[in-house]
Amino acid sequence: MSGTGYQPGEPILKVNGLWMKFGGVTALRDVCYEMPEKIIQAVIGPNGAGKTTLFNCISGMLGPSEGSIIFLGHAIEGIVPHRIARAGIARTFQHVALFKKMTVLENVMMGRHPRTGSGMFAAGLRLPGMRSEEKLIRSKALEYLEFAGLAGCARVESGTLPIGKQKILEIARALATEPRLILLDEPAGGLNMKETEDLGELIQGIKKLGVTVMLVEHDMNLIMDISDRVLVLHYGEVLASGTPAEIKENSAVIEAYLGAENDN
Amino acid sequence: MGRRNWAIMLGAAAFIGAFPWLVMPFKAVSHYVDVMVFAGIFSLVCIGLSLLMGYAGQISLAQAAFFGIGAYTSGILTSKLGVNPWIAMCAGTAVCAAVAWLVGVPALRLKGHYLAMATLGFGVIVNIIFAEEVNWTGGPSGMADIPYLRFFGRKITSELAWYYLVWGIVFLVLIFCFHVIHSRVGRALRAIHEDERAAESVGVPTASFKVKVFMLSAVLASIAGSLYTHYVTCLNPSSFNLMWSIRFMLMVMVGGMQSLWGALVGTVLMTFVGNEWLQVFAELEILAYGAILLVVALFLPGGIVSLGSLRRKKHASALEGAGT
Amino acid sequence: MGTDFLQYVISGITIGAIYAMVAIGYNIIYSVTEIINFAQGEFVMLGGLFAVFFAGTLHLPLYLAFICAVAVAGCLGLAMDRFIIGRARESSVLSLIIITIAVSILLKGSAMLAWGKDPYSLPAFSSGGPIMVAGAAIQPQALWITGICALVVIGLTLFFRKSVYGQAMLACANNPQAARLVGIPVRYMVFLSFILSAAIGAAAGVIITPVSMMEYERGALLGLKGFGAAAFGGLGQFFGALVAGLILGLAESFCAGYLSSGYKDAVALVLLLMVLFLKPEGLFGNREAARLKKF
Amino acid sequence: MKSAKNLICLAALGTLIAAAILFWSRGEGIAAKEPYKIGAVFSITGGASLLGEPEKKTAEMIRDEINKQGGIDGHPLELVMYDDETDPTKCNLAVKKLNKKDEVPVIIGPSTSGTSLAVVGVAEEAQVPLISCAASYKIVTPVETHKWIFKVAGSDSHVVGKMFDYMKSKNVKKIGIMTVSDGFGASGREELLRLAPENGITIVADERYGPQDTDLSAQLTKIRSAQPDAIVNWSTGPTQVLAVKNWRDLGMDAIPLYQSHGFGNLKNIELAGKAAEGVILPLARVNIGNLLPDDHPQKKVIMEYTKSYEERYKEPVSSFGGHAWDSMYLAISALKAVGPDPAKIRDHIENTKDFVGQHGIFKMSPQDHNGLSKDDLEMVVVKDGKWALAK
Repeated sequence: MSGTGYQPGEPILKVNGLWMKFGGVTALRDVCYEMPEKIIQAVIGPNGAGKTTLFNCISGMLGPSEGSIIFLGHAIEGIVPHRIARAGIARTFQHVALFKKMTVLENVMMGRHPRTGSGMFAAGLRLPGMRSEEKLIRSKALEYLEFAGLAGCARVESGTLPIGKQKILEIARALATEPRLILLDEPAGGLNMKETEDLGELIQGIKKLGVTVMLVEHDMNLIMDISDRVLVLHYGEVLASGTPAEIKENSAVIEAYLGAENDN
Repeated sequence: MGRRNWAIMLGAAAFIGAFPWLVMPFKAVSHYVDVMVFAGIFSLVCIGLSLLMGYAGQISLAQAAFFGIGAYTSGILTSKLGVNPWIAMCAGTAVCAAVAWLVGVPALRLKGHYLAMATLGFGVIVNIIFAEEVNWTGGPSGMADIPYLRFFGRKITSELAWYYLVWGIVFLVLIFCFHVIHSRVGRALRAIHEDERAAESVGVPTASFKVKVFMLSAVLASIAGSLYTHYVTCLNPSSFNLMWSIRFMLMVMVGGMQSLWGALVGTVLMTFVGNEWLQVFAELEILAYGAILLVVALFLPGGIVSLGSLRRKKHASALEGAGT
Repeated sequence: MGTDFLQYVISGITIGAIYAMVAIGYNIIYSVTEIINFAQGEFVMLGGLFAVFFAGTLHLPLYLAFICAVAVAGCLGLAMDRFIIGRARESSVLSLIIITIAVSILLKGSAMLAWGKDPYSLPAFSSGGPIMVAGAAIQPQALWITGICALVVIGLTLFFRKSVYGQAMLACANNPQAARLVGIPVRYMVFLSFILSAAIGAAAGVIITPVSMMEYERGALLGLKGFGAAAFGGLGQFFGALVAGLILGLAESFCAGYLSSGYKDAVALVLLLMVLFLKPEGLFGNREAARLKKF
Repeated sequence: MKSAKNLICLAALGTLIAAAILFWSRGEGIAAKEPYKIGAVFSITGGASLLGEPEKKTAEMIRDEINKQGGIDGHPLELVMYDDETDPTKCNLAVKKLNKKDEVPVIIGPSTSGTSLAVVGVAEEAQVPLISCAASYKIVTPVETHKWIFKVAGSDSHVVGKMFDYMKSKNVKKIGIMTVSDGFGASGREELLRLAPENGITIVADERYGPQDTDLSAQLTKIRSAQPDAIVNWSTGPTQVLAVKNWRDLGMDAIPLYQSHGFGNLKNIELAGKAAEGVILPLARVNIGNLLPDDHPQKKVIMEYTKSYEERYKEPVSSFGGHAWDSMYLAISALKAVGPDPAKIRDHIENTKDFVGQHGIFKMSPQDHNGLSKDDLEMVVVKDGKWALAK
């Protein structure tokens, strides 16, 4: 699933006529969208708008009812999540999904999984190839921890970290898979102001690495600050898309979303 | 594998090595060597089960069936077809791996009680086959006069030779499994146990890893079965029935699922409890056995090794990060 | 040929009714607590042996013995939850499996000490020889078994559809938190489920004893077959359990009759595996609902 | 390091227990002369507990009687008994323990063929005579590699032979057989299939069922449709009663039902009630002491055993208790003759001739480590809830 048939500059992700139905409920309704490479793409919309469902379809957690998802020139809809991770899409979860009993470092080492290949026998017999690979995994993981600013707590059991650091750790773990596209599901949820600011910097840092970021977020300030493009979903349909400034002015969005949000 | 585990390993190896010389001078406990041979054989099954249950978080009530498949493959190949026992042992592992793959692929999609029941059903079916295929297995009355294991042409008959053979294999397997745990594969297994969805999201093919570890546990059970066959030189379906699958699970549980040492301690302890120390209760033994299980499951879910200390848990986890 | 077929059907239905009742016992506890009670089979055994005790040792009339045996088993079920399972509500699935297995070992051991290892029998509920239908023999007890099984199924269906308690129990099954919020005493519903389940298991034990006798070791296999039926029909489905129980009974009977009697016990299990592999939620289970259950 | 400490603690505990056991075992045996030991392994619990239970009771009773009479030549008799729970592994360990820890010169048991086969190798290796109470011929053949093994239960070939002789006298040509799928049933089935042709009997139906089955109607129906002259059921435990009940309920009285010797327990008749009337089976004389003519050589030992067993335990004797009696007294007579020397005991048992036991008159030889024949059985029929000699 390398990028054959994909030219640099083309959209990294194309979603065509995507439908997702659960029994009688339609969570995504004919979603069409093309996303350029190396940007920060925000996805917003009220609760139940289908944002997380869209993420789940892209990351393979759900197979869409209809439609196609093209990533780097390849159709990926309905492919199992671990192969999508290997193809270059990483994700975080709305409710932190760390391996809580593992250390911080081990969590990030887990992220190296799709980029390494030693099997059970190589591991059990401690073959030289596996040993050097293990060293590489460790050093790479430490690099990503450094990048995320968590190097100080590498040996701590991850479940004991405060929630803010857990969110960052989850991002670091996702980055360690060397994705082309990273999906962040409400990364700022539960963070305080300072933490959110740091998160914003981290996300921009990720963009600088050349990784496309797609994030679902409710924190409008964060979105307006960092994102290059915004996609608005409403009842499973695309309501609008454009730069943050355009979206701010879009009357339909204000009516459907911002207005309701401002009441709070 | 951390320094700490190596230290325990050396200590355990020294103890196991010295054990026969500690008990043999005393007539009243001299047969403990025999008990330990069985404990060693069962340990192999339980180490595999510990990887499967404790690390990868998958329940199996079919381990006795794999134990039996290994045993019967060895028994049939050596006594009916005259195959060399060591080759038969390898054949047994191949058969077990194949069967485990066939069963594991559909079964491991199930979780919890359903997985328990699917493996249980499979185990009982295998046992019925052992009892029904009279021409091959000797049926319910069993198969006798299976040849002894030979080592460079010499029969292995003495208890001591068996003791060191079995425990030597146990330690080799332990080292292998510790290496697996402290590797990319082992981390992936623990990740599957903790959060399957997250494991998938970082590229772990969870289904295939579950099947692989299931196969590894089956292969270990098969080796144990082959050893059992040549040690007892007789096979009977009742050594591989559901009760034994439950016993294996309990051994792992009593010792503690969080660590391979738990499997080892639990197996040795329960083998002694079941064959030796509860004998004084005579008829009441079954009640004592049930009571022990209940107490462990209710009040000591982490098993005996968790008694060590709670600090150990954090410590071990930290060391797993540091271990090389 | 026709006669044989009829005979297989009759014995299949008789044993199938027993499986169905055991399966219903599993279902009741499962639907309220999501626990599979591996000790279910032991209640069947205890029901039979207590009936023997009341009828044979205390010389109570058979119907009284039946009621007493069922009541005693119900109390044991309550005690099991109150003193053992209740303490482990938050344990992992694995711990719960072990705990119920431990309970079954304890019950079996106690029964062995109390009654010894010999099988016991009860007189049939009604005297008289077998009824001959087209050359096939129907034992009167078989009619009792199917009749009581039918009564239990109808009774339970009414109980869950119409009565307040039944509705409350179902509510607990669907969403314990919500049930607690609307003021349903979830704890009592759990007690009730254990009592009911043990009592129905025991009733199955009493009615089968005149036909097949009962000894302390009988529980495990009946429990296993009953579970097969429960999973086959879809866990938590009463009607499913009934149909699945009958299918299993018939399949076993036909396998013994037309194929190999030695592999008869494997039939139920092969069916069970096939259902688990192909349609894990069971024949009558709901896939969406099965997905929601925590395992 | 905690685990290492735990291991050390465990070792210390083990040593302590060992020391304690050593101390206690020394404390026993107050009598003047060194006690003679007999090791015993029976399936007192588990699947074959119906066999092991009376065996245990009988062995204990005999020990008490012998000791009351002052032991064997003044040596008190010590019975070291273990329960194998009908589990081959446990049985194997128990026999090893008897050899190493208890150093018994002779072992009686185990109860079942499966568990017996699991210890043949152990007894051979340790060179200790073992007198099994199970029936399978595999236990004692070939004699060359089973030098130290004896058995006191008649082989199934004797039972089948006796049964077929009787059938021939009744002009039975076609039979349907149904056997339980455990060691007992499998062995019986093997002999039935093997001996039928040479006796001119055709087996028209061959059915099996599980030891815990609750209904045998299907098997019986299938047999009925094969139209045999007689049905043979071969099982132990509740299924044999079930066979009788189902046979009667299906109205198959016209086809006589033969049971194996496993049915030889009055409890079975009690459980089957009226249904058992007319059931025919070959039985060892231990079950029918009162039916024997007074001049029968076994009459005395059987009546004595029956009387004391029934007085002590308030239950009827069974074949299995009889096996324990035979093995116990074979061991005792050997101990009396040659003392506690395993090799001498072995030779003594091998040369035992005309030993009058519960199950027959044993004629051991280097070629035959069983010593019984089909003449040691009687055909009986259930009549008025009791045994009666079949004419």
